[in-house]
Amino acid sequence: MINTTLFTNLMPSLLALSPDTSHATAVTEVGSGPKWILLIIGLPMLTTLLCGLYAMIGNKTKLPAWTTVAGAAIAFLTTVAMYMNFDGTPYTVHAFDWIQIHFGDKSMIANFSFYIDTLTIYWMLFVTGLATLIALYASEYMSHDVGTSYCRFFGAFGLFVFSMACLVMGDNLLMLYLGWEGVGLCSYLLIGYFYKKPEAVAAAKKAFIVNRIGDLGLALGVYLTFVHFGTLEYAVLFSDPTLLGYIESAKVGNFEAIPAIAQWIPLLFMVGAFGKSAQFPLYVWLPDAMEGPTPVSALIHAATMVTAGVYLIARTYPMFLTSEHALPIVAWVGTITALLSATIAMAQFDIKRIMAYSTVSQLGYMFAGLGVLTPTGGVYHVLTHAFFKALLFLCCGAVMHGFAGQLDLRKLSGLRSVKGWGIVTLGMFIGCINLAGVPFTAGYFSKDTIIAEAFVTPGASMIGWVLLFTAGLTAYYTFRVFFRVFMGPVEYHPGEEHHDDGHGDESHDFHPHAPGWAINTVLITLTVCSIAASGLYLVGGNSDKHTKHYAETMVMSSTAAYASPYSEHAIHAAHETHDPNAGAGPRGTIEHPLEVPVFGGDPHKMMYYISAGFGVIGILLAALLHGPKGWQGLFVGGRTNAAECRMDPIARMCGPIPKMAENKWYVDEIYAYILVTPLRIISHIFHWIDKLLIDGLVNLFGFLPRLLAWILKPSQSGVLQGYAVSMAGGVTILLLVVFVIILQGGAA
Amino acid sequence: MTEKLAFIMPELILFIATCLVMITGQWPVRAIRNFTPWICGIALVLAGMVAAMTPGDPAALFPNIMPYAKFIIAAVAILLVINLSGTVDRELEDDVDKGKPFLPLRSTGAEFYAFFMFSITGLMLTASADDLIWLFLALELTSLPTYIMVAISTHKNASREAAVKYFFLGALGAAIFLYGFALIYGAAGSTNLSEIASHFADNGLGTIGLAGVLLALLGMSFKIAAIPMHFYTPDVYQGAASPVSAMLAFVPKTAGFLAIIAITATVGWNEFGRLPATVESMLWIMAALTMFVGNTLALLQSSVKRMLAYSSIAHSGYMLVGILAGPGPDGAPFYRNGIAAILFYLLCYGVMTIGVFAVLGAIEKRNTDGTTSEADDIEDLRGLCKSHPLLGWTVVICALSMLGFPPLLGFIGKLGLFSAGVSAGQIPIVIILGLNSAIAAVYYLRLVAVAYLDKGDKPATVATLSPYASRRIAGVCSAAGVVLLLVVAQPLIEGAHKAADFNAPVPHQADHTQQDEPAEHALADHEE
Amino acid sequence: MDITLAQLAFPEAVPAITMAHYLFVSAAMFVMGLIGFLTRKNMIVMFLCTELMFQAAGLALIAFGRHHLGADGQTFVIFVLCVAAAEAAMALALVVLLFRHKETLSAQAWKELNG
Amino acid sequence: MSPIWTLLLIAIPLIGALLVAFDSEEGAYVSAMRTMLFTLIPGAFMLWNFDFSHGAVHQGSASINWISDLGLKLSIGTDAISLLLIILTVLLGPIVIAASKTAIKEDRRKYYAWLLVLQAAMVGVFAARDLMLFYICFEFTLLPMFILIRCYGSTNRVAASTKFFLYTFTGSMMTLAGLIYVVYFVAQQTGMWTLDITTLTAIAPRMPVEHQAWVLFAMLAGFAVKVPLFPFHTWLPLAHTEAPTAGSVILAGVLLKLGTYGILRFAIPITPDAFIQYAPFIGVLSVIGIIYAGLICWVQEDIKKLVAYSSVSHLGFCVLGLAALNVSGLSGSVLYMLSHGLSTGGLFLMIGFMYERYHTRDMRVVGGLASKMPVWTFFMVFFTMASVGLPGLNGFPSEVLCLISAFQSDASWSAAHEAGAWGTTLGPWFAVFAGTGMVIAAMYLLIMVGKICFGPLREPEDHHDHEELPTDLSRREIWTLIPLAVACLVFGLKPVYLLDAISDPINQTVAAATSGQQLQHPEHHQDHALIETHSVNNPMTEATP
Repeated sequence: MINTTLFTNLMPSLLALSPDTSHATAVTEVGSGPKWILLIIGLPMLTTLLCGLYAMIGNKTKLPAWTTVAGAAIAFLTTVAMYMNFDGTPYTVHAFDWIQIHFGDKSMIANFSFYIDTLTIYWMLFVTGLATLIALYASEYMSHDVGTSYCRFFGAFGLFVFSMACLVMGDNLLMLYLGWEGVGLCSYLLIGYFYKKPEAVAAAKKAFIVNRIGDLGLALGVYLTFVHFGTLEYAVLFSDPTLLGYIESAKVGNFEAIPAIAQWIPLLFMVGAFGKSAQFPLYVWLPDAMEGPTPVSALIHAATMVTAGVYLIARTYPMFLTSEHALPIVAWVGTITALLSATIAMAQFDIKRIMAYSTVSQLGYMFAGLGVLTPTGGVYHVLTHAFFKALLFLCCGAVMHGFAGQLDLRKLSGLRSVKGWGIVTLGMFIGCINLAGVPFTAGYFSKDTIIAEAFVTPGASMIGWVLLFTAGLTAYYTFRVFFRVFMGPVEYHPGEEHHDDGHGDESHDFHPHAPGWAINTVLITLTVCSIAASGLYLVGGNSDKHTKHYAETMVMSSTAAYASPYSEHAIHAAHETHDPNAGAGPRGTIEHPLEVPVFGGDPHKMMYYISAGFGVIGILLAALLHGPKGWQGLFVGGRTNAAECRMDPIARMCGPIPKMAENKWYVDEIYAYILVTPLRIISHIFHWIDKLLIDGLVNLFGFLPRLLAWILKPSQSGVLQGYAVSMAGGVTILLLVVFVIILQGGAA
Repeated sequence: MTEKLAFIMPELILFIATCLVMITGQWPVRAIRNFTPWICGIALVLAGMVAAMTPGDPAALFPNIMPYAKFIIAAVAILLVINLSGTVDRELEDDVDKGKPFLPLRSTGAEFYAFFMFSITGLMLTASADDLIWLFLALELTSLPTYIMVAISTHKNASREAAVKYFFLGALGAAIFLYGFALIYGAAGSTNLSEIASHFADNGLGTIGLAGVLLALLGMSFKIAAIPMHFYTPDVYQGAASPVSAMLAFVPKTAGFLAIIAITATVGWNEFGRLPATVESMLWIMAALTMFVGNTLALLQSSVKRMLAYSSIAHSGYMLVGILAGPGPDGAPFYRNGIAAILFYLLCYGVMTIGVFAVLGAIEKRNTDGTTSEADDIEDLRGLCKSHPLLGWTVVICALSMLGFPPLLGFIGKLGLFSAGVSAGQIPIVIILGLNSAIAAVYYLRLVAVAYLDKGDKPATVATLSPYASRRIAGVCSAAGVVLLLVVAQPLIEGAHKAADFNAPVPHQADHTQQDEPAEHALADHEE
Repeated sequence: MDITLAQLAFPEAVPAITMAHYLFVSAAMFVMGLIGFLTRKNMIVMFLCTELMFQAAGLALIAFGRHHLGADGQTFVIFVLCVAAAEAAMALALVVLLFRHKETLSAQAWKELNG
Repeated sequence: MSPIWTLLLIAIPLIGALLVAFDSEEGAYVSAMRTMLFTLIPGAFMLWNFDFSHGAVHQGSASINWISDLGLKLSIGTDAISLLLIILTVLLGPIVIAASKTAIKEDRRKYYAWLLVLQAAMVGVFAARDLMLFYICFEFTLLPMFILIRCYGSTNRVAASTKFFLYTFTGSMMTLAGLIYVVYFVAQQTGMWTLDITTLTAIAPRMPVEHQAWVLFAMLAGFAVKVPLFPFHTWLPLAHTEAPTAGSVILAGVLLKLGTYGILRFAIPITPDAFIQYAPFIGVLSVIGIIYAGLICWVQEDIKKLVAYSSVSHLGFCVLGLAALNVSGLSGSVLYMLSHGLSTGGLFLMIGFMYERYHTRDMRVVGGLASKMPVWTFFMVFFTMASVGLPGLNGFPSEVLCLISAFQSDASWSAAHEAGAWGTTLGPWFAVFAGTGMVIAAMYLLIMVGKICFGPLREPEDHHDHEELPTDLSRREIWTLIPLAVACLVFGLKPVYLLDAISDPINQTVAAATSGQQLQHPEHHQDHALIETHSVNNPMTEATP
């Protein structure tokens, strides 16, 4: 279904607008960077160890939380400081040697050292920032099991920040892999936090194993990179003449010049990215991962870890350019994932799961963006999504926390009118409009960049349409949640609490306890951030990099500094530098600007209106079908209670489809049937082969002497004459043998 | 002729001792009777020392084999004496204790020790045999007494049955190799081994010669308990008292191998160190089958003596590899010299196997009715390391050594055979040897496990000590030997190597072309 | 002096009695002894058969000795006879011993030890 | 470095064994422990005095003639690789003793005495510079382990011990024949019957390749069984399951490594051409082993059997690295030899501690222990992650190197890049299929942890609380585990120490082994390692025509 030859007509004119592709060579000597940067790595690890210590001395206070918050905060400040005195040339910071082998005159070096460039900084800023906020949030959210588990939670939390930092900052692919596996471990530990719940354990296992499949791809890619390019370090790799040569030949579309191995590497990376970022077909683990505590879902499974795949592709973008099929596949897989999970999200009732599927869907957008040659769009969307999705999750968490684990949107309604839930409602609203792509929100801008590029990228307009449609669906299911849970008549039923905190299930006089100061602070902060994120679209341009906004600047001065000649970036550059030959490559040969008119205009402008339209339609639809009477439902809704709404009859009309969507199109079941069960059968077969055939053969050989003995035993009859006969017979036989040998001329 | 007396000094000493023993053995005075084994021991020590000093016979095919062979024979024979002493006349002596008079007619002590000494004498004579007649007589002198010893070793029918089987089949074997000798004599026209050898070297083994050699080898396979004449072994070992079985395991085997070495030496190994294809192929088959038959049948045994009998068959198979390898070219190093390997292995085997037999003799099974009877079933050894640690460890050490478990004595011996076989290019048979060691591991491990490791499901009837302290001593001595000989292995191996250097008969036409030529010319000149 | 097996097997009709005849007779004796030993149950007869085999060897020795015009053959035979005598004595002793415990001379009677 | 330390490492346990044997039944544990702790001192001195800058030189050499007619010498000496393996052995010593304190209730003297003897034998294997001394120690390790399993194992111990002994013994008999043939060949070439390993490895490669092939198979017969390489592995799960905890730990930690060590020290240097010729065959076997054993682990209910099969699967990586026969591969597999014992040994300890409390290994009966034994669970998860090959822990670097080596070893696209990295021809598919082992390992190990640690608590119904043992790990048990855990971390975070230490000997081995190929590959000629190896490694080349 993935038409990989789609972009072949694009690639020839692929233009590398990278003012500093040479930046990698400009790295000052390895390990030159200031050591204090290591705080970003060290502090989270330290907090982990401290939490372990607390657990050992049986601490029963919130100390672990404060330690972690402090650690993350300082890490964040350090990152900011790092950002502040970053002078544009990447550098590396050396911690200690890790793996080094030398053969002949070559050597394989993977040190514990860190590569700092704009992409790294960009990522670390929101990783550490969100980590700080969410740790603060968790300090209250997890308060009900203060004690060993509390330490366990924050220990894993700190370990996660550490691993994420290694993943993002590592200066070689093995370090990236270390972080990659590290975050996998942490997500395993945190999903399985409620280890008494079989579902939680199963989910954790599933997450780790599915990720491991992706990791295999990544690992093989890393090894191939080393085997082919002879290095693992970014600094060397991205300035490797071989690689640059490949890119040159990719620009003119002659992929025959690029060896197959080099083209395989990005495909393998891609598999890894799909695993970690929950793309089709490896996305199945993410929804189940919601078994973990909500802060975990917010931080790991919405904001940071799942964007590692995007980071990987962005980081190794040059290598992706050298493959004929990698980027198209990325684009299509992203698109399909976006659509598929959006459809599933529409039919879910568990609001946290809805958010989970929307995460998968948004990640799909990011991949599509990377695939249609706008790393800028993808990376920008990462940032905006990080904020508003974290916000949304934390709001859901607040609801879950306050209503004894109730997450079913059919059992909650009109929370905005419940006392003490204003901030939550506000946060939820801001998050929803971002996610729905309401005009002038951050989500709106970042999404548009991607869709627009999809339209201008020749052959990818189909992707554009699908993404647009998905945008509509997104708006619908987002506001479906909002209208049903926060608007309308006040009505709520407490959920059955799985982790035993103070208030059990007394449904008659159930008092939801409103979020406390910590949660509220965090929500407010995130709300502000989400709004502010849209501002980043307007500021931070950089004229000599021909960039218009912050994210673009950050990307365009990193290793991902590539863009399609049709991209807004390219055109902008063309306008700024008025010569038609701005940048290098064949673009100069084409006459004037490369605007591809879509709907009779520059798509980058048009898209503002179109996608906004889709968004609004989606919201109105949600209001109509799920909204309550009156202004709360934008005067179109008609819902009077929590349970039923106008959607239900329509759903019934649609026959089995909603059911199938609610059951995630049975993807898990299909996997179970086509993968797990056969493997298990094979394993059993192997087990039996091992028992019967192989061990059987061994035992048979062990038995042969005994068999021979049983055959020979009668010869020892104990009868004198019998012995005599055997002896005489033996003598005769031996003599005959010799006689035969003589006849055959064996005799000397 | 008299100069040959120098070679048989040890035998003469033993002979004198034998005469003494015959008298003291049934002396009315208990003390003197009890002194009899001491006489044997002293004589053996003397004989051993003399043997170590006696010169080699430069004319013989193996000029230096005598001193070494006789020395190890004496050494092992001392163990045997310790082990054998007091085997017979037990009831008689008990009666004497009860005050009954000593009846010389009922006593068998004298002949028992005398026969033992005769047998050892014969064995030593085999070592120094340089003539077919001598060889024949020596072999018979070695084996005839053992028939009687088996018969009188106990008062059970088993011993008599063992004796009759042993005797009749022995006679059959003797007849066969005697006929072989006759044919060899017929082919070579001389009974002197060196002359036979040079005759064969000159004008090849004729048909008759070949037939003679083959028949002789087949006949002597009875003595070493090898295919096709091994059938008697388990029955005889089981029937005889364990000290006698121990003796049977060493004495006739050694005699047989010395004889086989002598006979194959007359045929000679060619410049590639190979026997004539005919002889080689027959010995090859014998070796392979012997190992397999011995080891596999041993797996089924619950009687330790039978097990050891089969293992003795298997060990003959191992040693035949050495015959196949042969002494190698002139001045071949030890690792190439199969004969040296055999001579060393004979010593190792004697020590190891006597150890286990001695322990078997040193304990008795306690029956349910309170009486005790000879320990033979493997269950009787259960938990021996707990009940009688010294004896138990003797079994463990000797069994492991027989299994060829490094670094014990058996392993060193086997190493010699391995290296000789490999360097003689006999790799297939060496691999068979390896496989068989693995098979053998099964039943030796059973010995180890029973004696040392396994508790056993039912409360095992712990064996009691038998009244023969000497056997305990013999056992412990041989166990000590297995360990201590490792330290002095180097001189022993050197000795074996020296003993096994083979002065191959040079074909006459060959040495015509050699340095004798000018001398004859000179002679011729004188006459003219 | 080289006598091939073929000559042994098919002695052409010759006036004089040659080496081959002696050997043939001795071989015949040997085989008869062997067959007797294998077939007869009576221990004494069995022993006599071994004696027959011994004497076959003796005959061969004498013939060879004559053929080589040497005394070795005869000497050997003397010794063989002595050994045979010794064995005979032992055989009788054994047979008597056994007969005392089982009233039979059959070799089949003794087969407790087996396996 | 003076040989005295090595000698002490062999002597102290033997003396200690005697003392223990004649000690009281109660004092056995203490005196055994004391002895093992004593061995740490010479071990430390060895490590301290070893000159790693000449890691390939055998230091602390000493030699006594034993049976010169058979060339038997008692000659010892350690290069970097054997030194590290010896240190590993010495470190495991006290741990296994400590692990047996409560597990072994009767016949303590015999138990500890044989453990000490085993210790001496294992050190002997690694320290031996004389072929027969190596073989003697190699074989001798069988007996103590046989006794440990036979006397202190669980229900099916007799069958397990017998199979273990016979299978390995049969194999090593073939090995003996092969080795003796090598010695004979060298004797023909040089005119002297020597068992000195250096000489042998210098001369033996002159064997024609078809002889080499036979010798190689003879050696593999012994070593592959020991490793164990598929399909010669069936003794291992049985032996592991039945053995006492200490036995399993030593088996996984050191004894299995004897096989790979043998391949590294004998098969590769003595028969390089044949090894290169048959490397794909060996590689295929190891890859099959990785996947096959991994999948079998998945369906095990007996947790100990699961871990046992997992070490079959893991050792597959080790052999794969050897089969690649390039620097990264050999480094990887030596690293694997060192690190596999820690994680798998740790797992066996965990299982042992659980078994002492619940007397079952069936994961259907017992599970969900996290709520009852948090500390135990922590270590369990830790060692599991180490086995999974989590970066930062010991399993990872070796696994990476082994897989990379498989890629590299395909000359067609690697020779251009790594001089001297070129080995046999395995190629990418080996790496890809072996790589699936990572996924499978994660699968079965996490399923194991999920069953045994997490989920609702399951205990055998007849389970009454442990008599002398606390519910969770006792202090002694924790201190048994901590050294292993620390070692896992150190190996995972600073493998560079080990890699630097072993790089000399490995470069030499590779250069010597692939020198035949190097000649065909002119670009490898300027490889300095190669040239110096020729001078260092072949003293005999000038001596003999």
